[in-house]
Amino acid sequence: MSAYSERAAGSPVADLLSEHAQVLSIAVFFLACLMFFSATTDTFLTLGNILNVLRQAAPILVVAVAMTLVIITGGIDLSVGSQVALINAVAAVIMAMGYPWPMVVIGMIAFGALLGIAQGWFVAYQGIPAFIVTLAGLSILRGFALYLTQGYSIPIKDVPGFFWLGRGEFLGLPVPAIIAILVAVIGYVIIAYTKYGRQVVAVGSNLEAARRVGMPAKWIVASVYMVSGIACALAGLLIAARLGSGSSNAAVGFELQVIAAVVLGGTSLMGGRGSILGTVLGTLTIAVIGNGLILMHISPFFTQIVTGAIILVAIWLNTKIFTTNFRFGGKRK
Amino acid sequence: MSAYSERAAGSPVADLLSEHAQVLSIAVFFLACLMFFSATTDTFLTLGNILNVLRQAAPILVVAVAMTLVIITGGIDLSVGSQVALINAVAAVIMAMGYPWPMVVIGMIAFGALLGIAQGWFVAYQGIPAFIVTLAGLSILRGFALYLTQGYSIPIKDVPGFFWLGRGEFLGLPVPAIIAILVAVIGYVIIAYTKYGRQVVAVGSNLEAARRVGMPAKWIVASVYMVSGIACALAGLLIAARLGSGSSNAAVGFELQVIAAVVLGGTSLMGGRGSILGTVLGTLTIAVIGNGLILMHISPFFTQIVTGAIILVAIWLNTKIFTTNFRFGGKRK
Amino acid sequence: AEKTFALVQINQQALFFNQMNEGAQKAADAAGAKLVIFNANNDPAAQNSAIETYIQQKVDGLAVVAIDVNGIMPAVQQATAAGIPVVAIDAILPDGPQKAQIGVDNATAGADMGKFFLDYVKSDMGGKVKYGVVGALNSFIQNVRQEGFEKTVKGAGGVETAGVVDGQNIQDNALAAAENLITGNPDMTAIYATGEPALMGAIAAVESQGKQSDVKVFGWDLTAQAIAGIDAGYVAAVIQQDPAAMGAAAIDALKTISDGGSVEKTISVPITIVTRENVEPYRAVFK
Amino acid sequence: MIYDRQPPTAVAGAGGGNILPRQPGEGGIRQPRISLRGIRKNFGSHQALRGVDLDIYPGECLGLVGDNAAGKSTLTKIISGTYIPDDGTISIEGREVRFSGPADARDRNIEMVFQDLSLCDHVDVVGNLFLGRELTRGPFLDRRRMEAEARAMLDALEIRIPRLGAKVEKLSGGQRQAIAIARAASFNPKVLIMDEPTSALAVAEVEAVLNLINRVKAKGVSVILITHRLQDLFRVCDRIAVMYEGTKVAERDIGKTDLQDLVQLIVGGKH
Amino acid sequence: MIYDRQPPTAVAGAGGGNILPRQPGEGGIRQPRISLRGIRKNFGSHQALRGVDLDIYPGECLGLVGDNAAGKSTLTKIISGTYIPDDGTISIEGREVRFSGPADARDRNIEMVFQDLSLCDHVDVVGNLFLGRELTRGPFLDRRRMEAEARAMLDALEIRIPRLGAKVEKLSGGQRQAIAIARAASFNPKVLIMDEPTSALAVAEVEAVLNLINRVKAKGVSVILITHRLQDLFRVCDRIAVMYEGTKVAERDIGKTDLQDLVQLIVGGKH
Ligand SMILES: Nc1ncnc2c1ncn2[C@@H]1O[C@H](COP(=O)(O)OP(=O)(O)OP(=O)(O)O)[C@@H](O)[C@H]1O
Ligand SMILES: Nc1ncnc2c1ncn2[C@@H]1O[C@H](COP(=O)(O)OP(=O)(O)OP(=O)(O)O)[C@@H](O)[C@H]1O
Ligand SMILES: [Mg+2]
Ligand SMILES: [Mg+2]
Repeated sequence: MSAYSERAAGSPVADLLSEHAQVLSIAVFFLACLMFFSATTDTFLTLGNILNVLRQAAPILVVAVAMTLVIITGGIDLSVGSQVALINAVAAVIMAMGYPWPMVVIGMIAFGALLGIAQGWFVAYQGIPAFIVTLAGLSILRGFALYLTQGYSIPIKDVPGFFWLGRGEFLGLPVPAIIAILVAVIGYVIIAYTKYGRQVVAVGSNLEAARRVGMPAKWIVASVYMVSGIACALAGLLIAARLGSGSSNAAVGFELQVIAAVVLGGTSLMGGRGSILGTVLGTLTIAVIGNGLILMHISPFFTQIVTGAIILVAIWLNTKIFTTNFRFGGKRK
Repeated sequence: MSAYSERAAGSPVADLLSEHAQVLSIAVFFLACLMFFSATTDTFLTLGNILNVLRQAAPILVVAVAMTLVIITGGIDLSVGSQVALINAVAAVIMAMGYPWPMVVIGMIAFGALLGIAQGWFVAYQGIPAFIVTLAGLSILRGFALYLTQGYSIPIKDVPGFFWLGRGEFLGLPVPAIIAILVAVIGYVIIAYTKYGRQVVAVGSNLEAARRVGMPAKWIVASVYMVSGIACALAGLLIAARLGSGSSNAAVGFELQVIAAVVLGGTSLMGGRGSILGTVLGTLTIAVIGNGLILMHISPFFTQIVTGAIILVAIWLNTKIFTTNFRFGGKRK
Repeated sequence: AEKTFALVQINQQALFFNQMNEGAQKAADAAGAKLVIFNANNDPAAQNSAIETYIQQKVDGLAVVAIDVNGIMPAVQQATAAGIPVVAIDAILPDGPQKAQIGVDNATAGADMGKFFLDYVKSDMGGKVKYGVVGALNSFIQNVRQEGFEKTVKGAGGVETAGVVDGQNIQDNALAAAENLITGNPDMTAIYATGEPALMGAIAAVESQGKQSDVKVFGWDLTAQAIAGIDAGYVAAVIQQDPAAMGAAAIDALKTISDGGSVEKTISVPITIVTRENVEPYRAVFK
Repeated sequence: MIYDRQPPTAVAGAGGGNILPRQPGEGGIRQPRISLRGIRKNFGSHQALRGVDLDIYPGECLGLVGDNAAGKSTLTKIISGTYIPDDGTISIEGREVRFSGPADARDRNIEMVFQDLSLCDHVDVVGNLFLGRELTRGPFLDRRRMEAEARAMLDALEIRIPRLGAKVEKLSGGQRQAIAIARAASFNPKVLIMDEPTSALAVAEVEAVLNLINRVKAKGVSVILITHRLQDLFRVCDRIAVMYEGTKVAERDIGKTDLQDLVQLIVGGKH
Repeated sequence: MIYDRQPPTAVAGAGGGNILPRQPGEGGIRQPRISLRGIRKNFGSHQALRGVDLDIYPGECLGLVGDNAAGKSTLTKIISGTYIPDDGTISIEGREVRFSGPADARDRNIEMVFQDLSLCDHVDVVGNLFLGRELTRGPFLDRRRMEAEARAMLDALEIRIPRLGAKVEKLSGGQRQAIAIARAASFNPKVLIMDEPTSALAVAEVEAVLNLINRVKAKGVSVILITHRLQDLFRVCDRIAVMYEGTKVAERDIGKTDLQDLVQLIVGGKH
């Protein structure tokens, strides 16, 4: 009985599974949705429709990737919808003045970075809760967009190059989708493989520890809001290019959609833990459900009910299945 | 130099100040708002206007008190606006059927508790993040309200007793304000003086520790959502009584207002720390700013900008003043 | 002394409301009165709060664009009791003490559009149509417009429906919903959009799906994009209201009442169904 | 003592050293207060415990020692209901029990000082001492009485905490640990588990804790003491169990071992 | 050694016992690597430190002892830049410095093992070891090299951690502590502050840490060791400073004191 034996080395697969349970769970659910809608509607699995979903999901995905970083640091950015609207409106106004569109794109991205860093400064260097700063941002920036457009939607005319960003195709894929995928890949690489990504996780996991090992903790916190601002600028431009207009009415309620996508993907609002892959799956899941329900001709009065219920029940089932499985696996060994 | 002397006992006032810095800070800001609007407008300091503000703030205050409990446990309830709308709509529908209003009131409060506990069950017993559960709730419950009313508003007619709840006065105070103050006092007593309040704080501070000392941690987490549901029912009834109608459009964006009031009052979204007094001040501050800006005839294009900016700058100044003061006080001793 | 009138608005995200505000402002300037505007951001309780505040401030008249037509009534009664005249714009209030109802009868206008639609189908689309609706279920007024339209066209020969989608009165949501409506119903040949964001979304969706030659769009509220669509031919008709006239009429009515005069109980502001034929004068407005 | 309920394994099962339990003051064979058999616990693929048998008798102090990550904390957390074992049985006074959570264990007067202390940072000192055991008058907290009793609880551990109303997050490491110990020891436990209770304590406070252990032992409480300060074991323990990589490898009567022997048992030098 | 920069206080200032600092291998008076004068720190109304002077010399290990809440952790956190003192000066090699945060101290090769460890629970073992010092190839983490070096860092402390890719939240108390020690000791510190580094370690690991201290000392590193295991002090320290209620009450050369003496100094029995 009392032999000095070492523990058997654990199976790496089991560890992998248990570490990525939440991403797996949303992946399973996403596949289930795909299968369900493929089976129940004719149109769902057509190329045109899938490209549609991708194009629609692109702005949300772009911002959700940045939001993942923000939430990993333990923060939140409620102002994304307003930032998108403001960028969208400003871009249209400036283009209406006749500036060339590539300049506008670059200018807007810089503007987005500025908006983000301004909020980040309050959060990181002034220690005001992110929720308050960005809630104020939500109100202020939407107000500016409103003031700027005076409620008009400002048409963008005759800039095919710009429209291509929102409506074009490249290698058979919609350009917005390509941009979004690119952003997601960059986000994934940043989180998983770069020093900056490690710093973001460290700050979210234990801000004080990060500070103590000499990380520029405040700058890192501030920077994620800048990233979010840049992403909002991209999303705002994509929406402007798609709609061919700028309006203060754009992206109302966007923040909740984005945060929902991120949280659905397994990123913890408490900070320290997050996954870009999860975010991508979360975003696509929400987009697919929205698309599928329309294809199924669900009465619009039910769409909200059904969307909410599906998400809740799905997460619930997944939690059940995955936890039980693991406990089971554990027991048998 | 090396005498074994004991440390001097600290001044209790300094400790009190530093422990309640956030509540003090919002209190100072609230007073500043009061003074500013009294000086700049004639009407602000009239009795009628003040009663108005109280009446208007009542539903938010009722829900904010409950939300404080939810946030102290480290949770969040995004569905409050939808719960209010659903209760509001259902109450109108049932009253239109001719049921007596006291029965409706009791029934609605039970219904609110049910809605809350259902969400609480998912959060506490199924371990699904509160953000997801209540976001799904937001969508589902608003959907039901919409479906029930088909997008129309349902008039409530000839129930003076019920209307009294929303519009009446008692001892010169508006009835909704009395109800809200009562709720706030109860909330304060619960948090500060009861065993249940202690359990709520403990669960939010360290869920695992609470579980380990044998507290019914899950039940406590679930219960705060029930409290929130009951508060929503009250608020929904107050709104229905005030407007004399039930509509699925009621309380749009309510959740952000409520959470803003709570966070402004110094309650931490990370859980464990919160103050009902702060919540009351936060709610009143937001209500006063809204009222004051109308009285000052600020152009509606600017209201959003100004509201957001005031809140941000105020919190910022307060953080500055209070932190510096303390460091100062410390240095001088 | 200078009179102060208050206009309690729904939101400012749509051009419609802003043009109404402008019209009211112009009329107020002309009448030598001061106008204050409150934006409720779609929150019905906020409208009541604002009215209560204005009562405290003893304004000389109130114009309201109600979100919740029943819910606004207590505040309207309170104002009347305080001796402040109230007129309603656009959304039709139930019977009450308000002095006048100004604006378009959305149900009738929806029905007019329905008739125009049926004629158009007969004359230009070979008598057969499958149409979908991009609505805003959270807007009472737009629900009325939808109902007025659908009552008229339902049951008419050759008319088939592809269902309703909800754009939530936000143009990017409306765009996604309209796109999904189009892909979900490849044989759909017409869209009816009940408001400005919905129409913007529908137009952008038709363009992004390359359905300009297959789908005709009908809707409410002109914008520059809508005019471009009319020129391109796939936007068949847009109901254009005259919000500036509504705003002006409301202020004029308030002025008359507060000066001791009286006004008609219903002041109607006509709509125009804008098509390729009569679009010309609107180009100047939407540039 | 209820002899007829005693399971047959209770005597023969004791671990590696196969020492009979001490029977202070009695002629017969004593029934263990708690008896573990074949306890296993996996975390994912990691086998934290690989089948552990252990008996704890009333009025004795069992020292639990072992290398880091041997599984000591995991084992004691199972006794206190914090973890549910994957396999194996727990019997209390001869009866098999199944804990569904820490509340069950606490109901049976099993108290534990956790290695990570398990304090609520946002609650004050008094509140932490009475956590889960709040004194009330009706629904209200009886603050006055709790404060008075808290003072007494802390004095017994010779710890200086000037303000009992301070939040525990602001206290020093040793003060925090003292609070955790006071909390576990003060409510008449029958089984008191202490997972490295003295790691952050200064000399005088360590003495106080060792005295406390001897005091409660004398009252018949079973104590399990996990510590890496091996000298302390000889001051309070009656028996020592040694763990290695998730198994119990030895058990020694305190009289029959010494520091040298223990060190060798722990590092695995003496197979 | 730059004598002309040496402040006049550097010699006379040493604490209560008034012992001259040890001067290993040199005839002259050595300049302290770090020298604190009149350090004060208040938290709200609580005076955590009430004016502390302290010198640390190169190549020596200073033991810092004292009762719980005496202010040991607070003092060392000030040296590591974690807290900013309310009053008093810090000099490094004769020059007065002002830290605006831990990054400044780390830039001057001051490393600290914190009592609460300061690990990022959601980062894996390797990541925690290299926290703030990530090895990179371009902007990317050089995982392979970090993993290889991590193994070597941990082996020096004789700690067993099977999976270096595991998140540290899942590790045992001792494993976590070993990671914190390895992190601080591995990057060529000039000053190494250890706040109760061995509190959760088992026998063999404690030995390893003591050996480590002796090794780095020999390389000229200044070590500050806070511990409540007084015997350990005699194995590695050259000098011992005793704190009491926020002041330094005594300083002893290791040869001129013993356990008994220290205990009395700590509890305040010998004024
Ligand atoms: N919650 C958990 N999840 C995953 N692994 C765990 C968990 N808790 C403990 N372990 C693992 O189980 C093993 C035993 O841990 P345990 O804490 O019981 O050790 P210990 O004997 O108390 O060590 P120490 O003396 O260092 O405190 C360790 O390898 C640890 O990594
Ligand atoms: N962040 C803080 N806020 C308020 N008070 C604090 C803070 N940190 C420490 N203190 C107080 O300062 C005093 C000294 O604490 P410190 O942690 O330095 O003690 P210590 O000597 O390290 O004790 P131990 O041996 O228990 O670790 C204690 O009374 C503690 O309550
Ligand atoms: Mg342990
Ligand atoms: Mg300490």
